[in-house]
Amino acid sequence: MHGAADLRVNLFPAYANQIYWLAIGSAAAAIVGAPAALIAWARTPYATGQGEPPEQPVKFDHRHHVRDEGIGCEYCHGGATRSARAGVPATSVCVGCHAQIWTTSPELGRVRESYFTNAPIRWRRVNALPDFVFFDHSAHVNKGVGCVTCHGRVDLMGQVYQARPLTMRWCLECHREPEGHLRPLDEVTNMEWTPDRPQDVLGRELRASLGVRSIVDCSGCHR
Amino acid sequence: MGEVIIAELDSPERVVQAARSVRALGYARVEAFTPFPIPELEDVLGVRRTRLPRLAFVAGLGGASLALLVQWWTNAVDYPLDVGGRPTSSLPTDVLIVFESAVLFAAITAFAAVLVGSRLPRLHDPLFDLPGFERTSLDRFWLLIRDAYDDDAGILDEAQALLDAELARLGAVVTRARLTEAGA
Amino acid sequence: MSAAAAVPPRPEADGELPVLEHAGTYAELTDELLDKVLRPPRWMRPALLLTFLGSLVLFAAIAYTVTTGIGVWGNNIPVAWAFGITNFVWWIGIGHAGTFISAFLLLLEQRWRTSINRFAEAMTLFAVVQAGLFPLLHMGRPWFFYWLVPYPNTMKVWPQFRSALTWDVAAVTTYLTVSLLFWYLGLVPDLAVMRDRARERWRRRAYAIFALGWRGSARDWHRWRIGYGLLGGIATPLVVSVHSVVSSDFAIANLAGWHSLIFPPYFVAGAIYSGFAMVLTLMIPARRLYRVEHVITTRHLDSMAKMLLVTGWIVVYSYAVEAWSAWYSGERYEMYMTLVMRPFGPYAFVYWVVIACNCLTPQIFWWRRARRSAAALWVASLLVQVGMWAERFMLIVTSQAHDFLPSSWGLYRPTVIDGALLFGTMAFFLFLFLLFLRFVPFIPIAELKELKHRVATEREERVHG
Amino acid sequence: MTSAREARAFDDDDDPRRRRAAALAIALEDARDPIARRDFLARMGAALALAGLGACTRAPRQEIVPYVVQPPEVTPGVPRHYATASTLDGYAIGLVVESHEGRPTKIEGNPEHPASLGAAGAFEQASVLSLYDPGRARAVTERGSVVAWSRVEEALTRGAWTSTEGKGLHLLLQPTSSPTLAALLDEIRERLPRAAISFYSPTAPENAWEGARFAFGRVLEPRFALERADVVVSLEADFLTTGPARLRLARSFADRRAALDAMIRLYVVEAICSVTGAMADHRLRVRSGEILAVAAELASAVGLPGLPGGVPPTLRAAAAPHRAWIAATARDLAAHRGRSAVIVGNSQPPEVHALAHAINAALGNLGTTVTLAPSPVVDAGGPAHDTARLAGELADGQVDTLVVCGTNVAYASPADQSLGELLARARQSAYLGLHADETAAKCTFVIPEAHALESWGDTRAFDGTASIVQPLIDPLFGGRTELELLSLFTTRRDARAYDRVRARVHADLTRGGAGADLEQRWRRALKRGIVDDTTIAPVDARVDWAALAKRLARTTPTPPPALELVIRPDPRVHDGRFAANAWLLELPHPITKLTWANAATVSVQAAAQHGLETGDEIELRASGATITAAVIVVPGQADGSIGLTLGWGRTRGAELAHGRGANAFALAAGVAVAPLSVDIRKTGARHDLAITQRQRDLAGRDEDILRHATLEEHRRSRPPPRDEGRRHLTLYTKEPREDVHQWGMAIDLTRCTGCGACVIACQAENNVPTVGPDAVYLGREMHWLRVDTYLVGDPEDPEIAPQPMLCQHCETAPCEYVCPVNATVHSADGLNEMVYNRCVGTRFCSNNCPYKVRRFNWFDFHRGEDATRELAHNPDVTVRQRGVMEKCTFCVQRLREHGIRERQGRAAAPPRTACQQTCPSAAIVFGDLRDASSDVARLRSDERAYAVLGELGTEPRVRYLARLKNPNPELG
Repeated sequence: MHGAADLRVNLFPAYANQIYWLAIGSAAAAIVGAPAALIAWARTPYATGQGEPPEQPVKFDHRHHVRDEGIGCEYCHGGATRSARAGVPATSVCVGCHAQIWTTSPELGRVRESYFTNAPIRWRRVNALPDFVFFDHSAHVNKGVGCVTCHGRVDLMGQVYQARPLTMRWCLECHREPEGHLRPLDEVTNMEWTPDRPQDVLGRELRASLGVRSIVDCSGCHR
Repeated sequence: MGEVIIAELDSPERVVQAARSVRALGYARVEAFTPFPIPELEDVLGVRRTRLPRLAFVAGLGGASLALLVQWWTNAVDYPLDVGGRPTSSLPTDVLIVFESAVLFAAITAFAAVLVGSRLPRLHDPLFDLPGFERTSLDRFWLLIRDAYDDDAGILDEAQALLDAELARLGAVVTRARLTEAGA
Repeated sequence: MSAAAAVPPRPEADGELPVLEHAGTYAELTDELLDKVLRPPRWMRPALLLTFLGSLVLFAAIAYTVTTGIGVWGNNIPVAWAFGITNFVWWIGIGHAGTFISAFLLLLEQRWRTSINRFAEAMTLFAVVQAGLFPLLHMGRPWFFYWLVPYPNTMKVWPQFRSALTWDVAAVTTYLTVSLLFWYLGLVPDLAVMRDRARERWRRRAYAIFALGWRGSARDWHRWRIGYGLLGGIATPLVVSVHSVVSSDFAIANLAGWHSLIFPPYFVAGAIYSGFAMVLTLMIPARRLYRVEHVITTRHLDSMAKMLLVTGWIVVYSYAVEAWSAWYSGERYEMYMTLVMRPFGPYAFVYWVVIACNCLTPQIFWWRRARRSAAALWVASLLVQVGMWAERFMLIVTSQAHDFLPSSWGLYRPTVIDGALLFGTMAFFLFLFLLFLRFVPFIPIAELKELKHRVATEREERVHG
Repeated sequence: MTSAREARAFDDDDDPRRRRAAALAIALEDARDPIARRDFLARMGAALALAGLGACTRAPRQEIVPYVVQPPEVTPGVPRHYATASTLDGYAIGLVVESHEGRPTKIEGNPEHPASLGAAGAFEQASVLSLYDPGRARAVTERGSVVAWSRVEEALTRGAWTSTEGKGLHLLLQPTSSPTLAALLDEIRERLPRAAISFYSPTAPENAWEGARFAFGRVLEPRFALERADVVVSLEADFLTTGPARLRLARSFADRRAALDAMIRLYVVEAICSVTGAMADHRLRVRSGEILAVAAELASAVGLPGLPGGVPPTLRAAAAPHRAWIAATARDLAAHRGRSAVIVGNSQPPEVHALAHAINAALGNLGTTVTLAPSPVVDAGGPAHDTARLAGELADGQVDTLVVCGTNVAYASPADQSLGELLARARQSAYLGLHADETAAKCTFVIPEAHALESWGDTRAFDGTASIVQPLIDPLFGGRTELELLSLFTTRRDARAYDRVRARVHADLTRGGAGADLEQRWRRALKRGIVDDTTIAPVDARVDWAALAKRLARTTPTPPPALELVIRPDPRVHDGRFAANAWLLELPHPITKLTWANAATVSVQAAAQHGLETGDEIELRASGATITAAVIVVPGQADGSIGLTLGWGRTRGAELAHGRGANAFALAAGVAVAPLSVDIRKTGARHDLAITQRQRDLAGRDEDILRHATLEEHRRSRPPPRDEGRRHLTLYTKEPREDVHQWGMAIDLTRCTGCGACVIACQAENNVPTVGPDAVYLGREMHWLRVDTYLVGDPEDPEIAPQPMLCQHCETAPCEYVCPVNATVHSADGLNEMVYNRCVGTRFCSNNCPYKVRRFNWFDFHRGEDATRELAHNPDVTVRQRGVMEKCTFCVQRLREHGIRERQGRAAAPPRTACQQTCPSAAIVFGDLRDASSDVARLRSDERAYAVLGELGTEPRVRYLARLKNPNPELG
């Protein structure tokens, strides 16, 4: 038999209860909170890669070329209307103009070096989709989806950064109701276009005229 | 707060009789501490029947409806997909998770209700300071009379003497103690 | 200190064997049960070490599988499920008897459940922990396990709730949670006893943290009894639903030998059958080593043997129904699977092991002497467990091996990793079980005292008429 | 093997293409650092995700590398197609190759090419993988150490032969039909008249050439027009899968097979089971040695009026037991005068070929179903094809300089000629080869050969049509073509292959008249893959009966040995030249379904007699040499014959095939060599044979799986009314949508020969990995499309029935509702989509698929891939990771590409799946079910159409058309 006397001492001070409830409460909060935090975190611009212009080998300024010189998107990214990939201009496209102007500018050193040593300029990809997503520019560009819809106001970007989350959820919103995001074909490269009539009215018309389908089948993008 | 009388008995039958007589004497705030559950004590001490089953049932319903809602909304509304030509939402396939979710919510609620009902979990309780309280989980059966010295009218004035006589008759070890704060 | 004299079992009121033969006082009973924990037996430490090493084998096999690929197992096309899912169904089946004893018999107010219900419920918990390993480990890309849960992701894609695997996730997590709560609620009063009776201060503090400040007032007991009864009430249909969901992993498929309506009841009966076998396998040695034959009496052995017999016959009936319905349906594939492939195909050996272990072994329990001999029960329980594992393996592998197109017929051969996982989970199960025996009284003290009180009052009434 | 880095140090030659290639090789070498970037990500991703932190990481930065000067015709992302041709034993098959940004990824047949008609066989489909084989020879070496090309030029152009008008110079080439190479060889002969030029290939049709000389007095090659034939008799001729016109014959045979009102009938006499044997209505199992007697018996049964004295009875004696069968066949032939054909395989002696020509002449087939024309192969039937002269000169040391081009003579020549050892006798020798193989080990110089897809050249089809071989990519490892190497022995030493070919083709074009628009017609020939009017006109040949009679009288039939060893080219590695190609190594043999090895095939009775069963190891002793090989029991093989295929047991130059299978050449055997007498001894050892289909019997489920019948049975038992009308009970009423295509497929089992070309085409199109023999043995091969071959009919002499089995894209797919994460769902246009990035690999879908056509990535099969090997991947299809399920997708990348182009008004022809496009016998038809005029819709409603396991309620989108045979009523 155990001596009964020495067992009487109280085990915990009064304030121990508060600590106890705090511990249990925080454990419960962690179990519920951690996944919620992860879910929220996955939607932050940092996670989706928005807003951080990667370091490019040549400091190409879209503002100057698009706004000041008025060069259209298709001049350098002409592939968009014919191929899945819009393409990035070959060095020869840059040298087309820069053989005459800014021929000695240090900024264009890498361009000249690339042209004469036949070594391509290794640009850093900005709007990167995972390998298992097969995005087709020509399908979108020919159906009234403007460049600005997915790439944002590139004509205002000193250095190009990813403007949209490019998550599947974001793509699906447009795939479900394309009416909200369509524009006339000749306005596709117009960064400053705004609909003259309410977007849903114009959108329904364009959807009918351009034959835009709402593709939500998985093999539309994953194959 | 205040003075309490503790009667320590050594068998379930005696503690039930002691409780009956204490209640007969008009004491209202009486508690018993026993090593194992004694159903008769609950009637004698007038313990209200707990609302726990009803609470668990409601929680179960909540779980069931939540499960049904989630399954229907995700598979039939948010991203309806043609899966094997089957309907996008059908009760026979949903009912299993509905039942599981109902059971889960009911069980968690029941467990929580048992603890919260007794204002557990706690580490410190003034009752633990009472000498010999640890024996109540071993083999001693306690009666705790909280309103022994309250002077409201309910209690007969000569109750004190009658009480001591009755407890002595039952072989209870009676002690008086001071409870530091309003331990439940 | 064992107070019980070797008193011959006195017939109970209803002519049954006594449920409890303990002459001592409540204090003696409590301390006797507490000594099992406060003064652990000599073999506890080496046993813990041995089973811990076994668990390391399990974790090594898991790590190797996850980093290299499911290819390290023996699975192939057509037999894409083999040891992994067999172990899952076997382990969760074993768990069900624990809940059955602690919950269902609680509703039936069977006296003999009292002393073994925590023991069985703990077995459930650890069996479900083993079972829970496999649905995740079995996946090709286990690091995306969270896609089985309907959480709002950046892809707007949700799990597919027509599949039995999503039901499994819900069923197993619910079962684990309910078993844990039910087990822990029953344990709280005893943890309070440990808090009050342990010697060292730090040990009492530790138990106090887990005892949640239990006081044992009449109000607390009332709420506890109702709550415990309610959880028991909820857990009983849960058992049936969980193993029906597990059986639906096969029943919703269209493989010959899998998609038959007998599967849910068949699997539930099989589960309880293998569960009782595991309870017996663990209880008989524990009873002897801890010398608690007076608390877990021959009455328990007898009742458990009867349960084995009953569920055994349900399983036999299920085999018969499966074969008969295949023959009666006249469907070529079902007839081939149940009447040709299983008994005489490449895995015929497994089929006959199943028949021997599951159908023949329990027949010895028609005789009372067999029902009461601990040795016979222990051997029978081992055979039944082997038989039930073999039955799951046979059901799962044979149906996939010889499917509809003969061109895709193929066999499965287990690899070392398959074996390591199976024995690793057994070792890990025993390790967890020994930890339970080491730190928590495996016989419920409060419930036993209540039983002792009730048995004593009934004996008084019988004597004094 | 030397690394690219060493190659660069010594490669100082001027050709810009080769410098670019060297730079590319180095870039690939750097890209293959120990933990490749992609692999590190997968491992990192797995670890992070396991810790539940998968959502925190961001995709690492990738690069976009544009051109410096973008070629005008290239638009990144849009594939281009170029016409070229591949050559096997000198005969060409025209191809069209898909190229992504200068990287060839997929080969298709050239519809306009006479030998292809749009189809491509397994060898052609798999050649794209040989291009990117990291095991290829990478640098010019001299006795193992890397040297510069200039060293080779200087060494090879100096030697005793320069002063003796080429005496001592010996050129050993592969048989070729290339006009440019022929012109170059003439140049060499004119400059060095005493130089010796010989051609060697173990599978060259020498017996056929010799046989033609017996019959017609000169070397002519028969061309068969089966579309005009009603009865065909094949004497051990596997014309459906071997021979230069195999694809064309398969198409015409299948066309006449599927025309039920005028169904062609095929008799086959053979020892070893072959694909053509499987398609036969009547198949006579005799030993290969007895076929001469059978041919003689057939000739006398048909009656050769022109032959003085008739067919000598001694020849016919051995065919006595089969007289009835042969007589019935002869009667059938006689009943179809002018509309029948007798075809003889290369393995048969010349006399059998002569007799066949005689029979064809007697039946009036010459000019209608059989036309004869000179061979496009240079010096066909001439002495140059005999290596005995080379062996002799080497033996007595007269060879000063030996140049071996492309033919691995050390390995692939019968052991008794021992060419392997003799090579060392030459003072100096140079070997031009794709791999540093057995012959390279014995030569002083090893020069990497340019793969067909990397080189300029030209080649001619079986009917002489010339095709220009144009490169799709710069030589990856600085390889050179035969033309460039042999130019060393001409005056214009540094002439480039392009210039030579261009000059040669211009000569052909101007021969036809106007030389003005030469450049424009050159471009047209390049674009179409055919040079106009270069076909060789057939000759009105007459059988020289007198010479034939004399010849037959002189032939004394040697009694066939008790147990004969019959040697055949392997349907996967041919004579060993494709042994480094993983796709071909893993392609199941059409009959035995064995992968990654060859095996001695034994008949059921012979196996019982010697106590053998599949997997046992036996020791074969023939002509003094012994080899060990595994055994496979093949029902339907002649009892006295043991079959073994060439090309296995390689020791060098084919990393993947080293030590696999038995080397038949070691037994002094060859295709043209008469069957050897062999005795076998069971060694008691066992082999784990990687067989993809172990169960060959249909277990009584013919009605559900593979319906087969004779034409009469089919006509008599009109099938029950279409069950399409009476829709069986289903809970799921889902009508296909009208506004999108509804894709479906029909496979005509009467047309399908089971050749396996579709399996390789599917593997090439969809980046399907190979898994190796151990994984195949465990049942983990990854082919999305497999050809199940069942044995139907009487067990003693069963019929082999192939059935291509792929995902059926069921409308109520059992695999879809069991997937817990929506990784496999149904698209609006009827495809069962498999989303690799969503799959978590529970594999329930594979269990629930009754057709078992789903494949699982048990390991990361693409992890160990060399950076060069990865260039072979199709960029439009995801490369799957470990733990992901994959299956046939009906080439969804082609469907989506077509859908996008169609909606922009740029649509070309309706899309075709890779298997449909390459199928030689056009057995697979794919199309839109909604369009009633499409072939697939017509075939689905054909009375022969049925769904495999239809009553399971899966509603498959693939329908099979029952397999019919047209047996001769007389023979039952």
